[in-house]
Amino acid sequence: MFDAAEVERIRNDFPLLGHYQEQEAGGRRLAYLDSGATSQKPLSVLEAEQEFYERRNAAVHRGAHQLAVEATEAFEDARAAVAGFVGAGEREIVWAKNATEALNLVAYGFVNASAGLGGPEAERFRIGPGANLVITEMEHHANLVPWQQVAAHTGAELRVIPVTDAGRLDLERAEALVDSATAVLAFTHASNVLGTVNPARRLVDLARAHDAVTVLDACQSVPHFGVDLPALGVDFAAFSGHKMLGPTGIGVLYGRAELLDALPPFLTGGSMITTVDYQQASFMPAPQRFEAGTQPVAQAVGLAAAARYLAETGMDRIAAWEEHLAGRMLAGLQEIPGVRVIGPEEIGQPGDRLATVAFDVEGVHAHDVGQFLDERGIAVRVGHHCAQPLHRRFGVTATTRASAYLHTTEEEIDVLLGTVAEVRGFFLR
Amino acid sequence: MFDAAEVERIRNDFPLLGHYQEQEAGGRRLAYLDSGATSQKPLSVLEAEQEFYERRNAAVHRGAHQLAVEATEAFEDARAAVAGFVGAGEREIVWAKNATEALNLVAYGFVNASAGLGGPEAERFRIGPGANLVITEMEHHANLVPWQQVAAHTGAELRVIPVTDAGRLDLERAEALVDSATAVLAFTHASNVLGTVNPARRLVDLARAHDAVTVLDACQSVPHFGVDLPALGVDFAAFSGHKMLGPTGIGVLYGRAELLDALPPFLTGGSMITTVDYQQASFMPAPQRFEAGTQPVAQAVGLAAAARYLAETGMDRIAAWEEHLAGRMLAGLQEIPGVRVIGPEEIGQPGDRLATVAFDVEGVHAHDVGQFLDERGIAVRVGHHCAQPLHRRFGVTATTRASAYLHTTEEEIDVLLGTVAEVRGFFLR
Amino acid sequence: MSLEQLYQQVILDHARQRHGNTVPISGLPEVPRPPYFGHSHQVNPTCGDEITVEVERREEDGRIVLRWDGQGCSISMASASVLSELAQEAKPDEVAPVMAGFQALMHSRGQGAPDEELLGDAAAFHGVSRYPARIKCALLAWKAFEDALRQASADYPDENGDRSTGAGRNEED
Amino acid sequence: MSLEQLYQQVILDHARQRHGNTVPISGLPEVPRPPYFGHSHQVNPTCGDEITVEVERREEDGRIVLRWDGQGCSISMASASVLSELAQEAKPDEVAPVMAGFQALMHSRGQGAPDEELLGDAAAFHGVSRYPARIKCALLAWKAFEDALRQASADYPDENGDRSTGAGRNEED
Ligand SMILES: Cc1ncc(COP(=O)(O)O)c(C=O)c1O
Ligand SMILES: Cc1ncc(COP(=O)(O)O)c(C=O)c1O
Ligand code: FES
Ligand code: FES
Repeated sequence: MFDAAEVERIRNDFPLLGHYQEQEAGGRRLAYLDSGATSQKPLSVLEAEQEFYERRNAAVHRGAHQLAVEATEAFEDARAAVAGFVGAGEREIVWAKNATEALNLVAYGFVNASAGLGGPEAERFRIGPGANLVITEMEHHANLVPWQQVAAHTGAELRVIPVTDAGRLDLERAEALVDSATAVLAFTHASNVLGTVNPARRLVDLARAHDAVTVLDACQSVPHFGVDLPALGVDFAAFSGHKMLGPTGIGVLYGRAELLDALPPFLTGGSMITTVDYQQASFMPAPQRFEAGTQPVAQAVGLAAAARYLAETGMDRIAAWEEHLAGRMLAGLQEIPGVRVIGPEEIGQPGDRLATVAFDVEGVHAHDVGQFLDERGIAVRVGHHCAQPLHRRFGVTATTRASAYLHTTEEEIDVLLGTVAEVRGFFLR
Repeated sequence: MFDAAEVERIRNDFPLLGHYQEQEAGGRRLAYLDSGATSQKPLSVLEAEQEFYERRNAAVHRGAHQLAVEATEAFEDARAAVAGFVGAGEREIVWAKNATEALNLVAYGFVNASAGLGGPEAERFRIGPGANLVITEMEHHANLVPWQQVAAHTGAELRVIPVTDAGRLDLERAEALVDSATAVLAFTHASNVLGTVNPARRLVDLARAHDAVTVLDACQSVPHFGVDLPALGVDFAAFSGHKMLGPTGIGVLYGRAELLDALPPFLTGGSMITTVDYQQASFMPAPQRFEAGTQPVAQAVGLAAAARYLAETGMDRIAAWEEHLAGRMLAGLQEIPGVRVIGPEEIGQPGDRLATVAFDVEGVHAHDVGQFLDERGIAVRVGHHCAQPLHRRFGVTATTRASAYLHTTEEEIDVLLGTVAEVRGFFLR
Repeated sequence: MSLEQLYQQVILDHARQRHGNTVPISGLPEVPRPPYFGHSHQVNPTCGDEITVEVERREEDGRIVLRWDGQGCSISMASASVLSELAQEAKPDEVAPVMAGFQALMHSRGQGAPDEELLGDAAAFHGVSRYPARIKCALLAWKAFEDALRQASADYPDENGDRSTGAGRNEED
Repeated sequence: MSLEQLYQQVILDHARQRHGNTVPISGLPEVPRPPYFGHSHQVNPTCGDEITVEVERREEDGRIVLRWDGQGCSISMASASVLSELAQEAKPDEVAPVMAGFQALMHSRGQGAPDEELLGDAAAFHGVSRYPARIKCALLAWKAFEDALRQASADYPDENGDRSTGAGRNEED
């Protein structure tokens, strides 16, 4: 865990936080409690991108010239760095524009395979009306709507594992829902609303027992605690650069090598075919087969710098600090009259709850809460956080969500708590 | 057109060119003649991205807080700037990761519509075995393979407009190939190999006469001369940021508002639905319906800066300068024994030829030519340039391609010519 | 600008005591629909909040009868309530300038001085125009109202009503 | 490093005078295939160049008969020619160390000193290892050869051949 001095040191690495501090009259800080939506970037990430553009920018995997060789090296080194960060092999990492694209890539793999594309090796991705796809009630739209599309294309049934009132997955129901006709079990590693961390290994075991492909939404886990994807045993996983201190415009798909090579291509075009004539094409093995056209090269380099920054800071220490902040936030919010936390109200076991806390303020709409906090320099997210059905399940249309990261201070949490305590007085005046 | 002094001024805006100049012992420059693959970036683009990250970075279209408002403004201002650059309305511009994704977006629109998705308004994108899709022999794989996939999904026939020996489209054959069963006419505005600029208006008229949807690959046109997409009358067009001085990781799809709103969604997830429950979703109008998940926000801001840089320099002046360089390159190459230009050997009318020249050196493989040039500080591209079938049509597997941009000097062209003249002597020694 | 200027007391009051907020009949199959009737359901996609507005043109005099229901932030609810107060029993061509004035105010980026005589309680929303993310909240009900009124007026036999509200085909959904 | 060190005269000579370059029988349906036979077609995806290598194990003594055809840069063509010279009529376990040595040389990033005795003319390729983009060129024929030899050796009745070339199932394509 960090101490206060270390958090201050970390803050100094983030130009935006420093900039805000300077700007604000009276030295008031920006309490950026919206890292769950997108994270701020340390200088080393910005510099890595800049350095790439100023010294090594060229088309990768194509040119014979020296600059192109250096660009290719930077690009593939970035892949190795990000692969290492999640324990994967380099060939198991595919670049995407964001996590959403990464999840769609897998979903469209099923669509394309089911339409007969992809040759014999795509057999295990072919599904039809008898099959089912299982997701959970706490999925982000990015891990929900693509599976609805697969269902619409193939006639497969979409099933939903419910969430308990306490904000955890109902594992008994999960065991009933996953059966021998289950083609996919897609679930989030950590909920961007409830803050719940799901028992990934257990869910993987369940899927494996029925030969279902597992797809992990790792958007909220990889940035916040150490994740070893092969150790979890998932088949596919997706996460985003911008939520883990990296640039916008880049996401990552992890796939077990064996499955990735068998999945039909998604985007098609340059740099992913071996030979092509006017009527047909044959495709390269993974990861290239999924990387059509010019890739987010500078962004890959930036993301690798972000992974390095996180690794050097230490994922375990980051997780411990955030858990500490989560405890403080949960305890404080529950003391405020009229405030209800949506999601686990406390940390059960270490590692089972993020410092991402959504709450409802009785009688005040979340957007009004957010406006009030913003006026005091506290940036939180309000709305359904791209989890509309989950909100419906908890009987609300919107919540206010505060999410911490490694640079969050105890003081910021306290300011949040103090300000939330004033909300009802203001609006119900 | 520029004079030499102006080109020098322009060069100073490009850190990579300056950096190389410093590095090289003896003041030898890098002659970067590979802008057709990817362009170098002026400082203003790098600064725009950096400024965004340091002052305004937040999730767009979502947060209620001040930072999010500023980020959203920066993002939508960027859309307006890029829309203005090609004469389009803001709602007609969709962000993609690259041009390849933009083309796939349209292709998958047809696939999804043909599978019954997208409701009644998607009717005009529904095709089956009777239909045909027409492309040209000079397409980049990005505007070829996606249509093969559409054909594979729908049973439509893929037809190819041939290229003459002189490297121009055979328009008579085009008129025979496009008929009442043509659903799509997809063609490149300018060939990345031959340098040919196609008569877009004429092709659009042909398509319209048969009610076919036109899809323009504008990757090599928008960076090099002024393009007004609505004036051309195309239905869809795609181009890439990285080829027009912008960042990697961003591309653009233009679509006529009416068609864009009718095309079924492609990537699905957050920020593109209006309401969703566990079984179905309804989608926002364009452009949001095609922008699932966190967008390349900083890259959009950077691309807008690139468009501003180009507009301020003046697209007409850039085009005139490049045409001047093209003339010099073509004349010079044709004087070298054993060198054959693949593509139009001269400029026919103003505006019908890019300063992108592919050539074959008799008896020496293109990769060896490229290696030789690289050793002399000349960066060109070698290979099939993602246009394998086109190379086959000209009886070669690979060519050497030199492509100029606004910062290219006459001197660089002359160094290229002088060095190419030495190639055969070295390899056939 | 302070929060008090955004959230004026009159807004908070309207948000709590909502004028015209009642169950819409369009959801009730057993209730017959009046002859000149329109209804519109609008969603604010940023937040998922929604509103339904129903408009009748009274047969005898063409005046507006308005009903609405929805859920949303204080600004959207107060705005619907204020609209209802302003439009209830009004003639369409009396409401038209109010609608235009409110639209203009919302897009004034904090610059416009509200015409209090024209806008009444709606003038209290002037602070909203400084908050781009909240303008949609304030306009949600008005957008639904415009749509519903257009439908209700489509066949109503006075040209005035038609002209002033830009009526089109009666498109019920 | 200078271009002359990369493109040594012996490379350019092999690129022009290609040893073992002849029409492969695998494309000719009328020609019967020898009993211990393998062929492999490899594409260099970066450039689209391709090569076909055919290997026979001679029935009487198990020695290698090699044929190849393809198109590519001088490095790939010269490398195929050199390989052909080295492997022709050799025993598989004589070729194995050469293959390993050439692989190692190519991945030495310009650091390795080539074992000229082992590699013969193939030592001339040491400069290639400095050019990551060209390593695939130099290895293209060798990769095809390895694959074809594995096939040819699959059923050949000596364990040596099998062991030294890592033979697997005879997978013709
Ligand atoms: C004509 C043409 N079309 C499409 C593309 C693909 O662009 P991108 O790689 O940016 O997707 C390119 C560039 O490689 C091109 O030159
Ligand atoms: C759990 C979860 N999944 C998926 C996403 C989508 O990520 P992106 O917007 O980067 O594609 C997010 C972030 O919005 C998320 O929190
Ligand atoms: S926040 Fe939803 S309408 Fe205001
Ligand atoms: S460049 Fe194609 S094999 Fe060498």
